[in-house]
Amino acid sequence: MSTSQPLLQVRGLTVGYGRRLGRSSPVVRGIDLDVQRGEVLAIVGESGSGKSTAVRGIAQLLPATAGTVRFDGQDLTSLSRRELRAKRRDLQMIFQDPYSSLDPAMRILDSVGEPLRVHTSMDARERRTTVVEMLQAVGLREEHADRYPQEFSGGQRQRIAIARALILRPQLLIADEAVSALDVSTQNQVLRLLEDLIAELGIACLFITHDLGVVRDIADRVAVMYLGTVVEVGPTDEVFARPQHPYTQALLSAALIADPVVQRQRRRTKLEGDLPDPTNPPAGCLFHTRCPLVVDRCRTEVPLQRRSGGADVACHLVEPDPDADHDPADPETQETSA
Amino acid sequence: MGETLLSVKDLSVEFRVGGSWTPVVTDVSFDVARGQVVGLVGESGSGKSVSCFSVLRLLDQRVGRVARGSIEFKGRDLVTLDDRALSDVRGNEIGMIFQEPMTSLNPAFTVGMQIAEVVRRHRGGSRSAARQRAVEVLDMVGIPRAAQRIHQYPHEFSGGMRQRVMIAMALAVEPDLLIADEPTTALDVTIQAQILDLLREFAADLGMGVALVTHDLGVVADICDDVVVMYAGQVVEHAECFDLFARPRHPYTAALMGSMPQVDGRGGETVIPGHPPLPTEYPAGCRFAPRCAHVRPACEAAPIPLLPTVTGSSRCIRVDELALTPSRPAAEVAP
Amino acid sequence: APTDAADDAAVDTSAVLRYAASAGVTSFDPHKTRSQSDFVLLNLVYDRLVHQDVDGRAVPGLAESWEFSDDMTKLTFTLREGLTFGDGSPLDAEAVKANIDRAREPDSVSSTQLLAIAEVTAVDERTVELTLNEPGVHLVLIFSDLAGMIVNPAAFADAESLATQPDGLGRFTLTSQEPGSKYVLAATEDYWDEDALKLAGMEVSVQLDPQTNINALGSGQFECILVSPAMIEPAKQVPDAQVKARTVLTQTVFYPNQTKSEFGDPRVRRALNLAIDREAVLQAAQEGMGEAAKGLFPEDYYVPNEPVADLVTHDPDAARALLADAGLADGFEFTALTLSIPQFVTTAEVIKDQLAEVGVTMNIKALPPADMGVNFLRGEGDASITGWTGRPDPTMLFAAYFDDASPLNVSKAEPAGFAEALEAANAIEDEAERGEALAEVQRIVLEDGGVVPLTFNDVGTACNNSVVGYEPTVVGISEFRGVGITK
Amino acid sequence: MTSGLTPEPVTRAVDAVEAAGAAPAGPSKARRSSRSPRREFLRRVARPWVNRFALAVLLLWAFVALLAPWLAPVDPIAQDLTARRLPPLSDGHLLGTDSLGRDTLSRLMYGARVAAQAALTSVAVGLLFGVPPGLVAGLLRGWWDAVLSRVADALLSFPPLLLALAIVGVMGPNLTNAMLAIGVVFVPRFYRVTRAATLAIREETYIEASRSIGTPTSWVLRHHVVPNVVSPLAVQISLALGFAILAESSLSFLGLGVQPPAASWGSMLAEGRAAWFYTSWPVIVPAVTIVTCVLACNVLGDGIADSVGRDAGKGR
Amino acid sequence: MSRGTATLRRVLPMVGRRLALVVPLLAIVTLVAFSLVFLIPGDPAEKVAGEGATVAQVEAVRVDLGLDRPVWEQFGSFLLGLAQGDLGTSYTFKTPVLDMILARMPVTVSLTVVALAIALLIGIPAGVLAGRRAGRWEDRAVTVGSTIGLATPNYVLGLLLAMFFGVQLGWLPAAGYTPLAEGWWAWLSHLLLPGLALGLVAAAEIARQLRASLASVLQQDYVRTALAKGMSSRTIVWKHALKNALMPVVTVFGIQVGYLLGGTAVIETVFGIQGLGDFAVRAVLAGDLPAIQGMVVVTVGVTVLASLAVDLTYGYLNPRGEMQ
Ligand SMILES: Nc1ncnc2c1ncn2[C@@H]1O[C@H](COP(=O)(O)OP(=O)(O)OP(=O)(O)O)[C@@H](O)[C@H]1O
Ligand SMILES: Nc1ncnc2c1ncn2[C@@H]1O[C@H](COP(=O)(O)OP(=O)(O)OP(=O)(O)O)[C@@H](O)[C@H]1O
Ligand SMILES: [Mg+2]
Ligand SMILES: [Mg+2]
Ligand code: NI
Repeated sequence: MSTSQPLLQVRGLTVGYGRRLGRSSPVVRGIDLDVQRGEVLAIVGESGSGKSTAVRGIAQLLPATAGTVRFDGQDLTSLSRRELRAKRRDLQMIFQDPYSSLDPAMRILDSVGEPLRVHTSMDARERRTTVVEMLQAVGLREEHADRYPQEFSGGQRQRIAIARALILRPQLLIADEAVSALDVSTQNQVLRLLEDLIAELGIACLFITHDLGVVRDIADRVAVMYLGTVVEVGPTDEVFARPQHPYTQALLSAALIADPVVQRQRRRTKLEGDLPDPTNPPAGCLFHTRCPLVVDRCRTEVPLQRRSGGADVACHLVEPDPDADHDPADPETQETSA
Repeated sequence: MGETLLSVKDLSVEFRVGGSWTPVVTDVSFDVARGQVVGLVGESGSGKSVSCFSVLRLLDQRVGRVARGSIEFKGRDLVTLDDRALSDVRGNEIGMIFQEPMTSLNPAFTVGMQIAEVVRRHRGGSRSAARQRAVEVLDMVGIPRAAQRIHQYPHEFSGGMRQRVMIAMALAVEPDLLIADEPTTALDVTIQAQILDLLREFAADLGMGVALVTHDLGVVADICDDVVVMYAGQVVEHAECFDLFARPRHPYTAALMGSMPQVDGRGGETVIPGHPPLPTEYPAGCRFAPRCAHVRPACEAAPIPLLPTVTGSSRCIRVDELALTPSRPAAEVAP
Repeated sequence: APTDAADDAAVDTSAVLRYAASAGVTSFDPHKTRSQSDFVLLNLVYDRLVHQDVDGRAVPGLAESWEFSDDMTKLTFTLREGLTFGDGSPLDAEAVKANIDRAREPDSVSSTQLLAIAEVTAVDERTVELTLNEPGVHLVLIFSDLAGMIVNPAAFADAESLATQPDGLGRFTLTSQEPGSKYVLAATEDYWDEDALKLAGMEVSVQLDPQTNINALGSGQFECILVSPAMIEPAKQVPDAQVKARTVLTQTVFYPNQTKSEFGDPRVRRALNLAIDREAVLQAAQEGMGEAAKGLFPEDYYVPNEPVADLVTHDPDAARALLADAGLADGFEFTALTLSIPQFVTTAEVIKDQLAEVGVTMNIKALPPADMGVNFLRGEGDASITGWTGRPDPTMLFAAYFDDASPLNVSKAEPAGFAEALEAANAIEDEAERGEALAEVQRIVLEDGGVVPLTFNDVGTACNNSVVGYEPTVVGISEFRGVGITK
Repeated sequence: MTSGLTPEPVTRAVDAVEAAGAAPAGPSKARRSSRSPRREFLRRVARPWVNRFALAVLLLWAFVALLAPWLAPVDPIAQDLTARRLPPLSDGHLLGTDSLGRDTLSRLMYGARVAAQAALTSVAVGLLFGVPPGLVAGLLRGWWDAVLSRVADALLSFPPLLLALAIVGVMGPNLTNAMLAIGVVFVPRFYRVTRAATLAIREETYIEASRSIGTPTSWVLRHHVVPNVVSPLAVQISLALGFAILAESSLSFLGLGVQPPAASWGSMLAEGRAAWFYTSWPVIVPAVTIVTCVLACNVLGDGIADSVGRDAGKGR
Repeated sequence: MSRGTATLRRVLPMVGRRLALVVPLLAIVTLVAFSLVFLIPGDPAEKVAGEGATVAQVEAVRVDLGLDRPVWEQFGSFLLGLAQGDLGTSYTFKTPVLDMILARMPVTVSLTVVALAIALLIGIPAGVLAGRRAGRWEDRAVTVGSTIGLATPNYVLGLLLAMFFGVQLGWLPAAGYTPLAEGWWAWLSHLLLPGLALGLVAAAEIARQLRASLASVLQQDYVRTALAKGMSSRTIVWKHALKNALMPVVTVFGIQVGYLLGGTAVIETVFGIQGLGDFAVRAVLAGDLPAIQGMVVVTVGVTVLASLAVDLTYGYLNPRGEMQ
């Protein structure tokens, strides 16, 4: 296996929510993503842009209507239920809501130990030892194992969730808004903990957030989602310094900097209106209804991703780099290059 | 700045916790003048909302009460005003918008009715005139096709739109003062930008005073003239906006700035250990002392008074000796 | 004729009497109905050939008179003159013949009572002659019952509508009904017996709950209500109302199925007759209203109970001896069905207690009236504790429960000598003499232990004080003849 | 990458956290020991005195029902026709006697057995036929849900007492049929509560979290759904017990329940009613008993609902 | 677009969806009603033929009732009859069941209406009072009252009311029914006591629900908004809060209709009112199968109609248009 082979390779993933009468309306449309081993990839986007849905599709918690999810060389969409269950030990998740992501009826010991019970044959004592070690790793103490989630603050719960996700030493951690619900000071505590742990264990991480500050803080690369599609993906510093897609530009310009001197001099790209209904999206470039730079072509033609200045951008107005030799949207190219 | 509209002095609020009255907010003071935007910042639970609600006496009287202090609005003390007169002030001279746009509108009535209602309550006039006004203000806050949308119900609006409806409702009778309790927290950044622009406009154009509650220093940096930083039910620092960011004079303010990651790469390096105390366990001395990197034994001995600074005040006994600096940009960011 | 006949001047002939009865009508076709209790309403809309006075003696009805031939082979009725049905057709011998013949058809409820009749002949307009194949004194009173109700023969064509629309010659005509719960009746114009009809109409409501009736009488919803023994005392306490009740032929009995449990042995059956303290039953279940049975007839009835005095008495020792004799010294166990009506349930409970004294275990199963009889006859349960409604003639009672051909005879067994004794009694016209003969039938039955008589009921009506002329009848069914309401 | 099961020390992270001074000792409100949510829940239920009182009343009656043969002062069907309709506190009869001179207290105690039996059996029937389909419908949704919910709706549109009446009317009056009939009334109600709770829990993140680590559906059902459905069901069960007692007494009052001479509170009432004009005690005693008992069930149900949260106890 | 048409546009599809649900529901109900046949122990024909009927008579009855035909055929004609509004003929009274039910319908409808009116007139003010003053003595009084009300069997209540007001005081008739045609007071006076006996329990339930929902609605953010707008507390409670608080109550109200209909069985017996409940008890006591089936079908029909009405009200109250 070559080292350039990404740990997670998502191609053309389309996911939707089933409606009562069998009609499934896609909410995530044909997205491509790569996560290399040891890398943190952040996904940002407005509420409703399909971040969580994409993640659910990747983790096979929702069936994909199209596309492939290659994880560690295997296409998860083609696995049987049993194979998939076994595969899950290498792919763990943390969720946004620290209050509902732990079963209130279970002790911390059992919640954190649940992956061990499902995936290993440890006996109760071994499990306890493992859980306690893991709890200590996230800064909790042994006696916390016998308590119930209700007795912990949001930040502590999120630590517990991290312990649970990392206890099996997965290869990939998916964190869906793992710090969004936390208070400023707690958020930073958890962020630092997470950063240290994944660095320590060499875990790759798919980090979903809507907070651009957090992205810059933790991510190696960033993917910007709009209305179920990835409009721009590239190295974080590159994208933040030179955003190419008009939506990325608008998003970044709307982010506030806690320094009035800087902030009050920033230009703001104004976006009109709200996100369109994701189940009934506009034709052509999905962003054209709000894009300040819209041209006629945008209204009819769907832009393909092109490589430009180190990032992949889906916009007609972006000129591709002349030396870009592959189209990341085409799995063939990816495969042959490996 | 214009005349002072609202003057909160030494406000203390108590809540009934397990049978006894516990002080939750102590000695909070701040002023809002015409055309001025005053920011109240602090982490969750620091008493920002409670302070705001006290102004209009919106606390549930069975569990919360103003224990001390005065709240003067245009010369009248709202704490002692009788109910009838107070309800004439509410919504009329002081408008209010809340943190949760999703739940702050009544789901059972149309948006138009909810706006028209406040117009008729305070301005009188016919039903159709009130409806006309509703269309006007909705238009003003940038809701397209306002004439049709007044017939719709809140659930047919997105979060950002609802917050705009709330603002429209508050502005329908052109109040002198607007109290906005975290109006953008639940919204996306692009929508947040729109709402902040709206507030800025109204403050400037109508000469309205705004008390803006937030936990986001970015919002403060963007729009506020004066800033009140709250921690554990107290004002820990009060300063003019630029001055605050240039030179924070309370360790908490500085730590807050350092712990918030910014898009330009600064922030995020400071970890404030532990978490804020609950009202029942406020320390006797400096309430931030247990988490403070600059703590001295004297900090924990006795309550710390607000000490005057150049543009405001700080509740730190080391205010003069500490040289706190905010972090500087660490990376390039698109302008 | 009513004893305290209403003073005509004081009676309001435009008044309507509202009466609370306990059962509705299952069919207005007297020949095809299957329920004895239908008689209450049917007698208001149908007159019978023979009527009864309050003491149960036959008095002229649609027949002015009747007589037996000396050899008891013929019974001749002479009809009242000038009566016409609603459609104008006259009451004549042909009509009566048609009725009696229809009542004799196998699917008629009365057919088994009329087996003594060989043939019916219409002699002339007013004379009907019955040819008998056995002595038939009992027939006279049988014709004062359902069998004697005369329907307009024109209605026979459509039996289905007859079931819901009566067409007779009674005091009242049905103007509207809610089947099963309310019947509104209007007085017939120019009714032949002026003394018997002093009302403009009646409204008969069927009430499920006797308690409610007393409340309703108290708050003025009814002029009269039916009262059963347990309600008599409470009804007396209703202000402005009076209770008129008497001990009637209606009785509570314990009726064993001889084909089940240990009841095939006459000693066992006789033992049960001796094991029961009827006075206690009377007190507990009927608040003492009625009589403890000393035989199958109440004390002042013309059939004497003396001959069975030693058979129907409380003697637990003798009962135990009889049981021991039958090899049941350790007792036995059986199940009795009873009606899910408080009086019967209580009766059963008391009996259960008393039988336990002689070592017999009785289980109780209470069923609604509609189920109980049917289930018992189908073979469920080993005995029934039930009510036997009063019948105008004793023969009807004997034939119904002890004749081996009767469908009501659950064991299909007949005591030896029963048929002969009954035939002998039916040949005697004189009441006192016939009473002696019937007493012999009774002795045969009770000697065999075919039934355990328990109590007779006090039954009657509680009426508010404006009601005059009401007298309870010995048969136990209120006919409201001559009843009026004062102005 | 290491794939061993033995955890490596993750020291740096620990150091980081410790350095940051985090890891507060549990929640700020210091608690001595940790209680399971179930225990915590019971404690919350048992806190208000009314709930404790209600619980005591029910336990008392349960105790009486269980031990009636030993507790009852006399045989409940033993008659004494010389001591009919005695008022309470009469010689040897604490609560007086009925029309047959039977001891009211003893009958009340044996009546408690009938009430308990009726309540428990009918609730068991309701649970047996209501809960599993509710879990299935809530968890699987789709077709199962559509079909089962329609059937439940249909059952639900039968007026409850009438349904019981019809079943008893057709199958014949006895306690077993009455209990079955009342149980049938509960089926759609339990179904609905279970389904609603399951649907709600299904949306909880912890279910998704559990699925994300690869737990099979049966595991999720057993370890996550069932334990969390219990509390909203407890509310319903408590209310159902009260309703069952009421319904059984109504059916017995109409003569469609227990067979004489056995005592049920409803039949005692019916008997007492027949004697109303002589004395009111035979009505008052069972009436008060029924009311307090049902009251206790309802109060407890409310108490549980309050402890579960605002939305749990709906759908009565 | 005016508000009226908007409401209509919202509610109409709901009616459609609701009606679409009613069809399978009624199908199941009829099936259940018909299956009651199979529950009968023994032979219905025997029962109808009556005590002492001969075998031939029983057979005649069997043919007469069509009980000799195969089950599916019986079900077919049951359905066919149902479609034509024919509920069969009562075994005991030889009268079309539908006629009997229709004759009694006005009685029970009157009783139910009076009971519901009483339930609302007592329940809503009590619930509002308690909800508004949650935690105070008014609330406690209402809560205690309604909890006791809910635990009291309605027949006991009926008994006491009849004895006290009917017989002891003689203020109101203790039994019977007078049609509305004979004067509204005569009509109402007969229904007040049974209506109270039935309605008080429903009132207790409504008060409880309303209390709970109003108390929680009054905690909602939008109530705070209204307060901040300067609305008077009367407007807030009776307009803003009540419309929201009534939603769960409306559902309860729908369920209460079913309970009331069931309750009439006992109450009509106790008050000697000859309505549907009384009819049901009679039918049950007599084992009159067609009557029982008819009763079941009709009452379920009424309940379904009631819940349809409830849904419409719900649709009006709740603009989201979700159904419960
Ligand atoms: N269970 C669901 N059923 C149907 N539609 C859903 C469901 N969950 C989400 N959606 C829809 O899918 C779209 C994308 O939702 P998703 O939760 O993936 O967005 P997100 O980017 O994660 O937003 P957020 O930042 O609010 O979490 C939204 O329009 C949402 O309404
Ligand atoms: N109804 C109440 N009863 C008891 N304590 C209360 C109540 N409402 C608020 N508090 C307490 O008052 C303190 C201040 O709360 P407040 O809502 O003002 O915080 P905040 O600064 O607005 O926080 P957030 O950012 O979460 O809105 C908190 O500790 C909270 O626990
Ligand atoms: Mg999300
Ligand atoms: Mg707040
Ligand atoms: Ni390779």
